Amino acid sequence: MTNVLLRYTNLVLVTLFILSLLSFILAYLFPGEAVENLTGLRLNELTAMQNSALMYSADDNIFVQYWHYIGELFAGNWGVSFSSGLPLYEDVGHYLPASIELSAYALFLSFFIGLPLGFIAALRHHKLTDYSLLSVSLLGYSIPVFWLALLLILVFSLQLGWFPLSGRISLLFEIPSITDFIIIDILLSDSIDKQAALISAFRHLILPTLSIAVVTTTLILRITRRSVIETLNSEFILAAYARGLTPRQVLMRHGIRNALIPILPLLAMQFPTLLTNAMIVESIFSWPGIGNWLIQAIYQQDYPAIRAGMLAVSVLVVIFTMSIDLTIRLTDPRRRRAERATT
Amino acid sequence: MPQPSLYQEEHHPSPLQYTWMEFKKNHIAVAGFFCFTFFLIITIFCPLLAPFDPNMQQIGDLLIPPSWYPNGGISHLFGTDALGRDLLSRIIYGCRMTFGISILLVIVAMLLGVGLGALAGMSKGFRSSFINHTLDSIQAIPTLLIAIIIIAILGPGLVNSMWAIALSLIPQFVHQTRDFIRRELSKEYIMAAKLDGASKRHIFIHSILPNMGEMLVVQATLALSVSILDISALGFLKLGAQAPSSELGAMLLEGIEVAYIAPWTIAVPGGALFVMIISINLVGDGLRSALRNRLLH
Amino acid sequence: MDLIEVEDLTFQNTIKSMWSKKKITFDLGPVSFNFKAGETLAIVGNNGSGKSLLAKLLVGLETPKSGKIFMNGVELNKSNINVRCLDIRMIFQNTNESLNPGLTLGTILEEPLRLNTKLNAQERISLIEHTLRQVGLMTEHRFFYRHMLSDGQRQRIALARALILNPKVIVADEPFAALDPSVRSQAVNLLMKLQRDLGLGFIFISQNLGIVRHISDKVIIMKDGKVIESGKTDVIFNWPKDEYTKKLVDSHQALVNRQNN
Amino acid sequence: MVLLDIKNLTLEIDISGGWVKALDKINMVIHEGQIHALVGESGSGKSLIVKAIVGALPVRWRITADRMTWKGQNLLTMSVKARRKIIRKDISVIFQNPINSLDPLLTLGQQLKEMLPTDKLTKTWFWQRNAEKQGLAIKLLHKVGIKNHQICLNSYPHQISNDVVQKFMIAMALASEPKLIIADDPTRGMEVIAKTQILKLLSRVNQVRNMSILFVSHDLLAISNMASYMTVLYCGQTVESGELQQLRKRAFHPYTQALLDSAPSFRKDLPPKSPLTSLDGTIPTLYHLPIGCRLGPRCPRARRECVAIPQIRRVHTHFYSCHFPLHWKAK
Amino acid sequence: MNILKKHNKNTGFKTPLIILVCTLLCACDALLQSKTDPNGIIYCSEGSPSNFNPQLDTSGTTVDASSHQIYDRLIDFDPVTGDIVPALATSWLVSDDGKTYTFQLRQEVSFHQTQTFTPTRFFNADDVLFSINRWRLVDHPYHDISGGRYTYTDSLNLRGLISQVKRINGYRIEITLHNPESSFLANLATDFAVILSAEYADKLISRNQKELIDYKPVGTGPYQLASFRQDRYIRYTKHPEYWREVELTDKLIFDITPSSSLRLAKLLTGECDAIALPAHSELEVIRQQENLVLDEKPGLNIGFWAFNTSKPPFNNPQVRRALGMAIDKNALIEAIYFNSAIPAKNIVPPTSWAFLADVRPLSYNPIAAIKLLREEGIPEDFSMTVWAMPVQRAYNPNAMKMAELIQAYLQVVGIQVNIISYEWSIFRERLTEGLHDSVLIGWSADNGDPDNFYRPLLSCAAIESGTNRAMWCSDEYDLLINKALQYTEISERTYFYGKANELLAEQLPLIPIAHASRYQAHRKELDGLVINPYGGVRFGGVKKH
Repeated sequence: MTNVLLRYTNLVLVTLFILSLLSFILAYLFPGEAVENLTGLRLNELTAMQNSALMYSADDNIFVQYWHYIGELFAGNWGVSFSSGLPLYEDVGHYLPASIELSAYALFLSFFIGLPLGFIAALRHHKLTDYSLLSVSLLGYSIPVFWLALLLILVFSLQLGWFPLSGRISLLFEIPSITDFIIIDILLSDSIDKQAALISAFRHLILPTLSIAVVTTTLILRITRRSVIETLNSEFILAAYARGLTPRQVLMRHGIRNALIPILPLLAMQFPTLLTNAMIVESIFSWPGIGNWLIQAIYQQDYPAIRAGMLAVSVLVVIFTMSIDLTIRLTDPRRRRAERATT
Repeated sequence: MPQPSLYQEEHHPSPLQYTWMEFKKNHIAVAGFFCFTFFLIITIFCPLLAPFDPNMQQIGDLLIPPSWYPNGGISHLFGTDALGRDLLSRIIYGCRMTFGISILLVIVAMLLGVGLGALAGMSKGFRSSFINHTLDSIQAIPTLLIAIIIIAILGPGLVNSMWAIALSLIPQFVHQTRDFIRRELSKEYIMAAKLDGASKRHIFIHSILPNMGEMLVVQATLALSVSILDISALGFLKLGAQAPSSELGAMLLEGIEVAYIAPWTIAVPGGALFVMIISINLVGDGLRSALRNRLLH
Repeated sequence: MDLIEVEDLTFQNTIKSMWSKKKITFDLGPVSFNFKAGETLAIVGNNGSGKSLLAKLLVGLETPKSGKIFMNGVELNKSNINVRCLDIRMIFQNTNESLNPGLTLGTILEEPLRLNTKLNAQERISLIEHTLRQVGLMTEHRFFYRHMLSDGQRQRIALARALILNPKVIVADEPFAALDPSVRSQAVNLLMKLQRDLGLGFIFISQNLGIVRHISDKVIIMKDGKVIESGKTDVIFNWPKDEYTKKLVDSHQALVNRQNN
Repeated sequence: MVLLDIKNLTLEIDISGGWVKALDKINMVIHEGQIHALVGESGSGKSLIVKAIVGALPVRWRITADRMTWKGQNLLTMSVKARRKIIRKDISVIFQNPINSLDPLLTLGQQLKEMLPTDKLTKTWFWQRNAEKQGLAIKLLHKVGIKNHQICLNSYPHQISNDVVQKFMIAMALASEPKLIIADDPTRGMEVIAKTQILKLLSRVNQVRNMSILFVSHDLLAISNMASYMTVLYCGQTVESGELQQLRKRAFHPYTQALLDSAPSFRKDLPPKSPLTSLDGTIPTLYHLPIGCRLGPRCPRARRECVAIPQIRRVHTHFYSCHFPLHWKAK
Repeated sequence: MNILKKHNKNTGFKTPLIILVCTLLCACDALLQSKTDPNGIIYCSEGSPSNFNPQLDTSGTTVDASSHQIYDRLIDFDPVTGDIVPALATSWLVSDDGKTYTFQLRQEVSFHQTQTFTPTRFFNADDVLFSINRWRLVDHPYHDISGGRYTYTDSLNLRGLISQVKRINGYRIEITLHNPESSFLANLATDFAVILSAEYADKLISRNQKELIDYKPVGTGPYQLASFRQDRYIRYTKHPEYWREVELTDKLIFDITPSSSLRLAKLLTGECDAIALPAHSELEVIRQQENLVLDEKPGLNIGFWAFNTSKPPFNNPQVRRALGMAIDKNALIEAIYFNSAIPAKNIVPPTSWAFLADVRPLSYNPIAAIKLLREEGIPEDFSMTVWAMPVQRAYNPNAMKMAELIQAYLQVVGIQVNIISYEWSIFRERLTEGLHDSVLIGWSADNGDPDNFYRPLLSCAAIESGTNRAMWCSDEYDLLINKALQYTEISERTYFYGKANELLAEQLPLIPIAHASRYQAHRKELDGLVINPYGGVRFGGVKKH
């Protein structure tokens, strides 16, 4: 147990090291001066504020520079953005939660819809329900997410006028940002019209969440279906029937747990895809998340922002994937004693 | 010795033929396959098929609706866009752009991925774990982010976005190849080949590679749909193919501007993209289940 | 002269765990035995007793820690790996897995020829066809794939693959375990016939004491990597010395006797 | 008393290309306290019979039978629920692959307790019940000869060696104190010593508790060790059935004889290294079943008449279906 | 398996599913019905301002976000008639020689009170002095803050024009010019001549935070800045003590939405009350909507294609002429402006009195263009860049598309065109550096005086200040337009501008393409929003029902 934890910590550390190295090297790969890309300050500003040049010890060799860079990263000093001049650490801290919020809701929605539907499809294998669910899911994951988002806007915003099409909440509400998760912030704030604000926030959430969730839901549905079918065809399930257990007992005691365990690692693998979709959807719905922010940064050639954003997002993904992996490792007795962590 | 086999006259298909036979039973998948072939033909012969030059602007024919609209004309089957370019021709060339480049990318990624995967799978110790760790780190970065980084370094453009997508496709091939090789290496037929005195290279080329074909095809269809989605998404976000190009995602973006007065400018490219990906997914699904059925028997 | 002579062969397998400094070791041997051409040696023991490992040591899949293997008086080591390839061949327990599913049987059989001989394509084909007939298959089987054959036929192909290089010794790891009784007899007969015809030395590992008793000249009983008892089949089955051997023979005898009374 | 009575059980399954009779008119009767052996090679359909009895076959397969009764109740016509109840209470199955037939995510203890019938528990509160269950589980393990019960109960299936799991499976089968234990090739791939232990255990269960056992295997050595009555199957057809002693002494069917001959231990007179008698050819697959007597192409005595399905013939308790039986003068 | 299949109807997930669907439906119902947004106006603007001081930036985005919201000027244009009317100055006097201007200032005008600054006094002459001297005096403590470039005033060389700004008393101020200039008053009324708070500036000096003056602005305008997030929004709150008696809403929000179709979408869904720059292609859609209002006014603007005349071969007027003949202006207008613009002959629109009708416009003639190009030695495979601005402007709603069309036209005459576009601020930065061959850009007038076109666009001084995109410097031209300024009589000025027009038609440093109408779309509920004649949106007095 401690062994596994230790190994995972180590693995995370190695991966994080590689990522931090990558983000450091990026500063050199991006056009322009590396020091500018690392600090976000222009050269002329740097001379005005000598300490920045010292900060990254530009004259020392590259290892010393990297060491200082890491130190600054941990100190929360990620440099400033070229375009807005704001500290990146705060910017990322502001935009990342919005993305996490959106992806998390989409993920939850997908789970709530995808898992039961996957089970239903599997239980009615080779029946009409199964086929129709399967074809719908095929449509679902074949649709380009940006096109889907456009169609949703076209139908639900423009034609029917049900939902707004941009932002997190009507801008007329001023919600002080404490956690930067809008729903939590609304609940924390002492704004007079909490209810109206909440409703506004939910209305803004629906379309983007839906656009992301469609792909994820279909993926979950298909993965669940496959896994359940395979589990139900496995010997021990047949054995359980042969022992005279009722279908409900078999499903509840043996089926679900065994079917779910192979699903989780597959889902962890889909997480980067989910984030990619979230980033695209964000830029369509003007959702103030990290994806939108990064894409804007590209347009504005804001290299420090890209560097910081990349680091933040990939670290998030690594930690998320690893924790899922670890959870599986700890819940699945078969894998507890397995040798390696990644492979 | 008497005759051991009693069913000589029967036709015994090779594994590949067997998979194909299983595949043919699935009619929807076959339909998808025809669709796929159709797109392939369009991709190869598009200069012959397109009625107009995709970038020819006919100022007199701005925003002509598709032929099924009451005021549409037959000369432009899918209508024209805001610059008077024939949408049908643009779609045809767009298929070449999006579909053709995706195929190219998948092939490149597959070659590199299989090479690296073979290296990782056939070797042990540090080299293998180094490749693993690096790839795991790359895989943790969402495709779009990789694309953003590469585009930030090289600047926006179709070619640069192709690099990004190829790079993001490679890890899955490496993983699959490596896992496959690992799985196969523990099988006894590899041991038998070793006993024949075969070298590692020989084992990989003569023993493992012949069995990998189907896995690669299935993986390639997956990668293909991912690659199409990515290319068009990058085009749509103005990070990939740029405006005058007829890449489907970029066309969609151009269409948004006139979406209110000319909805077909987003419906047609989006639809083409949708059908393309569906057909690929159908083929991929069909292949996978055919393979599963074959292995079951 | 002995065809194979093994002297104090030992092997140690250590799995080092990177994190917990624990070491899991498995020691094999020392093992010594010898047998002549045309003789059959059976290795008996429970799972994890190191039977398969011994087989792998003999064919050169693993390198021993110490000890020597002589074949016709010549020591086998890394330098003459080719000799070993040609002269000691192995048949695996799971014939289904030991054949490459993606290749035709002809290609599978051609592989050892291409790697170890200088025959041209025509000669290779004729040798393959000859060997196929030798194991009781037909020349057309050259174009077949693994999945088209039955278990018994696969066993024959595995045998053909071993025979094609004209070896002196065949090492077989549980060759009959996966076969059904009616087919198993065929395989046993075939092996005995080939041994008679070609003068092969035959080492086989088995759990089935009935067959061991029937076809082997010598027996080695193994437990936890150690040789417990070895000697002539007759002697061991009738007058077992070691406690474990006794138990083994008694168990078998109990099955046989009960149905005879 | 007759527990299980099967008459003309036929099972058709659809494989690509049409319906195939995987089981063709199988007959079998199991009496109380009897050990009935079901012998057949792979593809003979013995596992299918087991599954047909416990009702674990895919629904789209077609099962027909003139009679398939448990203590007089028709298994085929009764409701699924009632059938399940019978299985839960009276029939236990031991599968050939013990590790795969256990849930890999639950400890052996949890799975064993699940099988304990609730009506046997006397306590009301769940903690009392838990303790009681634990006690019962330990008792069961002791019965099958597992001494370190604590380790066993707390382990997951993959952590335990094969023969211990098989013993555990027997313990699970005994948990509901059934009338019939179906042992589907329980000794497959086992070493001699472990095999003898399992066989002894089963025999003891039969003797002490008067439980009937349907012993399914192709290992004639094991079967002849304990069974009293034997049914031989070949490719889904009943070939011969009767008292074991009778069959061994005087098998009528060439296939039965070949099976008996294939085990060298059966014949004391056999000199070492002498060729064994064997049937030529291989077992046909479901796709290529011959017409008529399915042994036909391999049978040394086959003649033209063998393309017709042979009728079942009877000599006392000895049934066989062959046109040209052994030890039987030609007509 | 079979047991399961027969019975899963009882075991299924139906009940929880139904409950789930029901809750979802209920939630949806609640979400769809209520629309109780707090009171405020949302305006969808097209981009982020680079700062909140229009002195520094001529970009319409900055002007929209600051000039009329945060600040006031000494004098204003009447939004309807375009006449000069009093604002912070209640009256003014011009001396007979036209060199001295005296302004009487308004009393009891208060500045914004922000979180960091509380004004202690009303607006007075010190503030005017500070505001003008900031750009006028190079050694002013605030001159170099935020880059120190005062685009508009520099391009008109106002610094050179003013000899003295004198405070006569607290509420009277006197400005003396070196020589009379007829457009001076109009220039003081433009969006760029805003009045900042001198007290706030002093405070910032004492806190050593001088740069905040342009980012956390304090003015006298109807709204004060509450918060700003780059590329997302600008929040304003009502200035409670605004001196004008107009209606104000509590909150004014600029929702920054660069995409024009998204702006329209938001207008349709009611997420915006008004939008900036409706796309010309979508005007028809807006007109058809019953709850939307589309205001239209002929625009005082010019969209043009400027050549970088500092680079060969574009320094050759014949080459420029040939390129001009290679494109079909009318087709461009149809494709880009959707016929909501008129083709341009001069750089001033026909509504201006400086318009010269009998200039012969370049006609579309690719054959002549090819001939001319060959004569001037332009090779067959010549390639050039056309820079297209990434943003939408009234004078050019889609420069990218126009560039693509031009690309196609020039292909015909054998010229390869590379289209180049950067993010807007980078784009302008690089334009000022003169990296382009040619650029598609334009100009909107800030006041009614034609000088507002002639000088900023093409005078030599404007190269330095970065509004002369053609990098064109002609002494003859400068002389003409300076002459025109010295007269106050329109007829005399017309003469000089006419000469300038002729010169331009001959030299063609830029090819005028179109004068577009200006549009503003808003929802019916919004009342009081009018199109300013000279750019800049104004929310003082706008009310939502």
